[in-house]
Amino acid sequence: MSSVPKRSELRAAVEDVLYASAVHLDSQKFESWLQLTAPEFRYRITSYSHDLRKDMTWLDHDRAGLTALLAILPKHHVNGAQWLRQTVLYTLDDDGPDAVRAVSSLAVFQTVLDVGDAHVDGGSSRLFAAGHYQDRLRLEGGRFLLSDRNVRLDTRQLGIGSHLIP
Amino acid sequence: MSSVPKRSELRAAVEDVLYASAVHLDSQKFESWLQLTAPEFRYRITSYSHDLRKDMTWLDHDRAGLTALLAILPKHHVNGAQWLRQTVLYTLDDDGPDAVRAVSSLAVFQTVLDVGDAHVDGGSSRLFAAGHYQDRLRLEGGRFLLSDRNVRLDTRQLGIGSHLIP
Amino acid sequence: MSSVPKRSELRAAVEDVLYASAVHLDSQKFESWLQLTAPEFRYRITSYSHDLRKDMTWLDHDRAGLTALLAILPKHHVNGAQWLRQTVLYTLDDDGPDAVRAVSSLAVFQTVLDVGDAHVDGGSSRLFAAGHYQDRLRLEGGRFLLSDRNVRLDTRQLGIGSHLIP
Amino acid sequence: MTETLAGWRRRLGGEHLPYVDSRIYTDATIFEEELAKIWRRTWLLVSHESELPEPLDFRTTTIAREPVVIVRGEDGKVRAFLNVCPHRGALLLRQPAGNLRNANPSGSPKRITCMFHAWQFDAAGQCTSITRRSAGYQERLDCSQVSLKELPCEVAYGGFVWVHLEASAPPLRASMGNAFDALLPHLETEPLEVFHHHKAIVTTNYKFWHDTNSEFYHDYMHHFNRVTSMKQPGYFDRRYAPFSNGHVTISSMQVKYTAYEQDDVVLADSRDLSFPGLETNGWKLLDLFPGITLNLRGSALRIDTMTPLAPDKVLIEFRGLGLKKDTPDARARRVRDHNTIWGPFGRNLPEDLLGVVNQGLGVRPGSESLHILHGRFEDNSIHDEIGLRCYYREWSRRMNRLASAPDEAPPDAITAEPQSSSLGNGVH
Amino acid sequence: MTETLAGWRRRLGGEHLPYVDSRIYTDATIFEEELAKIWRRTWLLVSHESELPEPLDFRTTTIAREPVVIVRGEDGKVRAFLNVCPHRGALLLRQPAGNLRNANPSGSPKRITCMFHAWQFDAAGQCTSITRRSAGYQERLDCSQVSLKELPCEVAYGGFVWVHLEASAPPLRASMGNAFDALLPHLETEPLEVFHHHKAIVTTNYKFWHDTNSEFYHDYMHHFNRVTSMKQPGYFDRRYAPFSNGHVTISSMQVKYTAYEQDDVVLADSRDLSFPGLETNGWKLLDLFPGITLNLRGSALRIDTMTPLAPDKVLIEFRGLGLKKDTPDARARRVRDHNTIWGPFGRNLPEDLLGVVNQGLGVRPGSESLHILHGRFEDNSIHDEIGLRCYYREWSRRMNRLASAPDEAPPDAITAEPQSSSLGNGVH
Amino acid sequence: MTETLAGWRRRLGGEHLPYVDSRIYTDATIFEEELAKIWRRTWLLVSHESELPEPLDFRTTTIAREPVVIVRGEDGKVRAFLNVCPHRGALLLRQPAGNLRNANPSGSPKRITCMFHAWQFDAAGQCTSITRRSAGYQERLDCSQVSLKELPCEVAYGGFVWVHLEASAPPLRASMGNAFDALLPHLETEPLEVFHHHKAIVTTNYKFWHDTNSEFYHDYMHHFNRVTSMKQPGYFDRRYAPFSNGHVTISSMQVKYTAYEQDDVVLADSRDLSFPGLETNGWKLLDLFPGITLNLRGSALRIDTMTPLAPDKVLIEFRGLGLKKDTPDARARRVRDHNTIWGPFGRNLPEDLLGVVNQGLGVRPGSESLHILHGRFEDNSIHDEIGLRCYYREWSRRMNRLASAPDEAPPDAITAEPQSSSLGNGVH
Ligand code: FES
Ligand code: FES
Ligand code: FES
Ligand SMILES: [Fe+3]
Ligand SMILES: [Fe+3]
Ligand SMILES: [Fe+3]
Repeated sequence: MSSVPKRSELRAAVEDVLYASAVHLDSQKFESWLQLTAPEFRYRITSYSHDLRKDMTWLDHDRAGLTALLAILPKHHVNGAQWLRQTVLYTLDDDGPDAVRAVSSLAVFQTVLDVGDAHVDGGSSRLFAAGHYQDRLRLEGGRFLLSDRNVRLDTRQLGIGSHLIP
Repeated sequence: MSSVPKRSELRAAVEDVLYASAVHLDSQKFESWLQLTAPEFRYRITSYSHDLRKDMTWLDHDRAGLTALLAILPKHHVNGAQWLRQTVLYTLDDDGPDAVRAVSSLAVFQTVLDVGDAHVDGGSSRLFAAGHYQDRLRLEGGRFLLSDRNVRLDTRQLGIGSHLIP
Repeated sequence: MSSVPKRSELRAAVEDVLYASAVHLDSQKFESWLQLTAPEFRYRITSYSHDLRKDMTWLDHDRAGLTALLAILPKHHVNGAQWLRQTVLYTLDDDGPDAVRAVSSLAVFQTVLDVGDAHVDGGSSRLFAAGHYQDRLRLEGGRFLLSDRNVRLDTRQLGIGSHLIP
Repeated sequence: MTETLAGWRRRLGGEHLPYVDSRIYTDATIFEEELAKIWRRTWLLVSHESELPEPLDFRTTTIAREPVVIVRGEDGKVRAFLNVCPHRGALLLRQPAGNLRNANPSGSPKRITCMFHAWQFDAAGQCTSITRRSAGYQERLDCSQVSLKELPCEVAYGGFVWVHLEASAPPLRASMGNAFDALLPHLETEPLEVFHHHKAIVTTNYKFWHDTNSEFYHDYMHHFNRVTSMKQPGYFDRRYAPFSNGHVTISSMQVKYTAYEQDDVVLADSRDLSFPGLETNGWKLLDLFPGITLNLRGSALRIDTMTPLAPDKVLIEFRGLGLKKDTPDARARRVRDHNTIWGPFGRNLPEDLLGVVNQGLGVRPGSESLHILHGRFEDNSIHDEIGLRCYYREWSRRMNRLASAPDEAPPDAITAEPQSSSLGNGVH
Repeated sequence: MTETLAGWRRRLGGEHLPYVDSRIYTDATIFEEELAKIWRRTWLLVSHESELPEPLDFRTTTIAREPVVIVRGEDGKVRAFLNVCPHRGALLLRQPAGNLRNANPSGSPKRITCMFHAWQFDAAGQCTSITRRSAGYQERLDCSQVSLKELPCEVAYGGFVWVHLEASAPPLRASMGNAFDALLPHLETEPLEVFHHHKAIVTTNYKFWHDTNSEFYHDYMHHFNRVTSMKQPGYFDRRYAPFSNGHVTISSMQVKYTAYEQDDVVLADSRDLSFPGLETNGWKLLDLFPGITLNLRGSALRIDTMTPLAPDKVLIEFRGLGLKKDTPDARARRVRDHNTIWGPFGRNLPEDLLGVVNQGLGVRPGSESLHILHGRFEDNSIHDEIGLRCYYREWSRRMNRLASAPDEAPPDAITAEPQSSSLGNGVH
Repeated sequence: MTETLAGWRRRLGGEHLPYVDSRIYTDATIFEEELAKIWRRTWLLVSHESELPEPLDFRTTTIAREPVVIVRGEDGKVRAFLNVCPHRGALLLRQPAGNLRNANPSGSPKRITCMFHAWQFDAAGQCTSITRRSAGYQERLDCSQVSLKELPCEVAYGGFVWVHLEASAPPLRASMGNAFDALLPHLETEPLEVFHHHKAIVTTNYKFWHDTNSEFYHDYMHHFNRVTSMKQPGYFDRRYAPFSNGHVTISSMQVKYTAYEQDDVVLADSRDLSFPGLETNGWKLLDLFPGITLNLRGSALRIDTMTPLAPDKVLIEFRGLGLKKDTPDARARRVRDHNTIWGPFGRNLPEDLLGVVNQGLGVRPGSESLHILHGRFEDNSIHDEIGLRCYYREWSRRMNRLASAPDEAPPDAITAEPQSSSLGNGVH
């Protein structure tokens, strides 16, 4: 990583992308979120199953697939909830001359909306999942773009699951 | 934002205020907290009601009103709890030559004290609320002061509510 | 703190240590974690007991004691859980010419593994504890080392407790 | 100290010191009976017409474990239905509120579509489509047989939406009697609008909340009320007027702000904003059996409604209302006034809720009976506990259990249908 | 609207319109009886041999509140034991899966060691060590008396591990009858391997989930299925074949991908990857009483199993299987195909689960009886509710309660042991 | 494997192999009966005088669902009261500990003020103020009638605070008999001080915890104890001495540290710090019925107390004590010694708790009866289960249910009031 010499500048540049990513996803601005990603972007949700003692892949898409997935969201039945992705940039390592690997802690909170019994439970918040973002970011035109993201979940008990991605 | 040129310095300067704010509120040092705010400071707690499909304002004060509110706290009955405001500076945008807009993720945890059945439940921790700080900060005398804060809660199910502000 | 002049560089340098510490502990790489600590490192877990109205010390070790404690972990029965220490560097103050005091918010989440009824509950996540890291870091050979850590817990209701340290 | 614990718990109260037995707040059997005998057989305020301003707007709720949806039809009429699909029992609408114009993913616009197998119903509850009907049901079932269950529903008393679970419901007006007489002029001159809603799941019995809403004796708990309101001239002139059916009301008192001003300028209420026909800073209150409170104070009308969840758990909903025609400035002031006292971060509400949580902790399911005193006689003033006695007289009648001895039936004087529109002092 | 609520809830259904009483989904007494009469007395699929590939591998589970562990012995045989220590009742193995080679902190390799007082058992359930036995028990107790409780266990039908809680279990094959006839060729030609597992605690009655797995009428809920599958030629040619003992199966249909292609290229399935003997894009399904589903569709086999936790709470486990010999590329495509529809972030599964959560909300413990219609007769096609009727016939027989009137015993036609291997149309 | 599951669960145990029926740990009816017959009728250790050093200090707790507050009066005397307001039942003091000098927001200094309507009580339980008494109650109620309910309370056996819920309590000393004989010299020579307190809500039956505290056989679970303590000379010379009333004690053993030193230098205990009269590294233990343990080991005294919450849920509180006169250095070493083994992050405690959580999972509410063996006879050594047999003999007497067959009454030998101060070997 030669082009962004100072550690603090590097952190700030990556944080800008990482946290913008959380903001766009929380507000379901998928277009804006996709603009933070590079053409080669690959998005996965993975977890280690302690039941099978094997790695599980729960979602795996390239940018086109992800775009299609996000476009199809309105066709699905979902129980609405406001998500809050709270993430902190933990480690940052060079990955070639113009890329970095970034690992960030992740806690996803949900504030339930039409949870079914919305009259009673709507508006209450709960921890939905814990884990990490394992990201690769690449410099292009002076700014970082997400080139790869593995949402590595500790949590495997996700209730009914979700069409929305963490 | 011309006067603080480097992104990393800007982040660091705003983080210093944002996190000091959380620390002062967690320790209920309201005097110190108010010193982080500018004279024109306005503080709001807002949320969108999915019941009414309208925006709700749950608290709205200028600095004088807030000062009075905080001063009156000891006169109120409260169930004591240690709050932990965990917040991460998410986005930072210029707002004129000497001000910035900062949005930060917010999870508020409570460790209950005199919860009533303190003998049993006192000392246990729980998620109280999730949302964001939407702040405006202004440079004055070389440091940032909070000029506006909207505590934008996702959580609408807050149990008995609270005299303390998030 | 004369040797690291810029605020942003200072934050970045301390964040690197703080977040690496969380990562190593989360992945139970105790050797790597210990390498972030100085020879004089002292580690404590403390909490204020509202029952006794006294400060409690729940663990107190020097580096040798801590090393021994971590070495003995595999001999213990534990209920496996993946921990996620989510921490944010909150305040940073000079402590002499080559040291700083850092206070960081701390939420510890656990994703339970062999919780006993793993068949049912394994893989679900919960808030385990809330509090702060109160750290002292010292510059040595151009990088910061942890010289003192007080894990200051708000949470006093910890269920069965843990052999693992927060 | 020689007394047994059980003895101490029951030593107070008697003919001259009215009380209730704490088991009415904790016993699981009594709770189930309350749902069956009271909540399933009472007109309940569940919404306000301003929450459904447009045709096809809807709101969902639950009454005594029955899911309910309120819909404004294309004809503008507000109807209530059981929110349950006649096919295999799925909940129909899951959002707290919405509009049927927006079809759900497998439905049609203007329809309530069950997400499960896509049976559709119109806003009047008529079934409009059974998917693959003739192939699957031949002549054995058609749309005419599977309308939604419509429930008695009225919009009344200032635009509030009232629902009753049983078709045999008495007329709403008969249930209310004269209870609304004092409030009505202020509610029906101008259309109202809900501007605030929040809710709380609270670990206490629901009746403890209504008790609190039925006396101002607990003003001792609120700093402002204790040091200002209670010292105002006229505070103790306010009187409860008890009605038959367990309702009580307080007529207007003018809130005096001079006292507040001395204390705290910035938190005081707007002075010159009120409700139609209400004197500036006027205050009127109406408690309706079994758990609804209308509280009109100066610029804001607050409504409390409850959904009992368990003997020690209740959902309480809080609404704030102003006038539909409010200017933005006037509305902002109403919102502010409301929140200053009654918002989730307001001056009084957290304390009121803390009070009843503490009652729930002092009186727990599984603990022995305690006599809860309702014995203040103070000429029906707002520190009298007449409101509580009035409530439990009706409770005893509806439950056929004496509130002070729930294993016994009440005497004839109580079980008789109430005749008069108001009750005298000293009801117990 | 003149009908009572209770009346409305029970007005539908009759001799020509089969239904069940909703109390079978909500009543706590019935739930306990189901555990005793059904779940404790049935062969249940609890794992697959590929989850225990090595000697000394183990998997833990619970059946009707009994902790169970499955172990592959050093002899390669898979056995099941009660996972409870004969000394003072502690749970023995706590991990969901593992291998006994790794001793627990106070145990020995190859042994199940109780963490509490370190009694040890080998992989065949024999006690190998009672700590300080002779000092503490003299001649009163020795290892031969304290073997683990072994449970009937078979590996069958494609390598699945089946367990029964009672020694008096009938032969597994007798319980299954001909139910596996159609699926078996595809399951037993090549060894299978589980590649996916996830689970969900869902607040609904477990039978609602099996109901959903027993009809495709709810394809109206799934966008893709509604706009593509249901329009394919041959979709309605698929037929349920009901068996005795409550099982039902669907024979193959070829999934047509042309429709998908028009709709969405990137989310479509792999075209040329299938199971041995299954036509490309073939689809077969088997629902086993009281709550197991095998769903073989193109490249992936999905297995659903359930653990009822309460009348309104169930743990559902989802597995995906491919062939053991899969190349990395083939496996990746199976995983992808599986997740696209059935993963926790997949196309259909969250909706299916949402459907039954909604049933659990429409039909709650404590609510009054509702008639749940199971009355679609469509020549046993996949929109017929024959699968549900078949299930509740067996349920009535096992419970000695009529599903449509659970306080009554079923007629003789139902209580008689089933004789034939399949049941005709119109079962109810 | 031909045995039924229920048969296997009950096959062990008999006249020569004592056992209890697992339903005594899981049955809801038995649990309620235990609260009524045992916990409401027993002297319980709830605090230590050093937790209330100043006049007007208080501590709150709960006993069998009754809220209790302990207050040190202005006269220095420690008293206990029901923590419930005689007006409408609100909980009075909500903090775990505090001092009455600091008035609550609507109260007066030195008073317990109910937050709800501000009735006030002094530290001796006398009512000092009923707000607006004469206006609201006239001559019908005055302060003399509404004192707090005082409960029997004694400070004894080293400064511990003991409370009994019933006025008819026998003398504390009679309940203890000679149980404290061995420990007392070390507890009463110097004033003690609590330096550690933490608590755990654990999902298991409370008696499982007391069982664990009543035998050292589970030392096999603890790495250090297994590889060091159990190999020390003299370890098996330690003997339980059972008393009437279900108490048992172990007299001193000197802890040998040479073994520890070989194993781990840095985690070893302080060698030269002890309690008055206790030999260096001495160890004595006292288990009191129904759930209190005093554990004096070298430099620290540990106290376990319990609050049963449900058949499968208990709050356990852990205290550590040293001498009031400790130098800072000595205190630091006691704290360290205590935490090394017994802190929430200590060497043994998480394992002990895990053990009983595992018992709670092996033996669940709703599961069938399992015979839990209490049959180790080892000359009353610390691996004998005499402590458990002694406990359940008293339990059977108090409950009038045989622990091994809880539907039967115990024989006369057990129901007779215990006469002797100690019981021989082999009690069952
Ligand atoms: S349950 Fe509503 S359409 Fe089937
Ligand atoms: S409970 Fe298993 S060895 Fe004691
Ligand atoms: S409940 Fe205590 S003063 Fe009213
Ligand atoms: Fe109030
Ligand atoms: Fe489906
Ligand atoms: Fe132990």
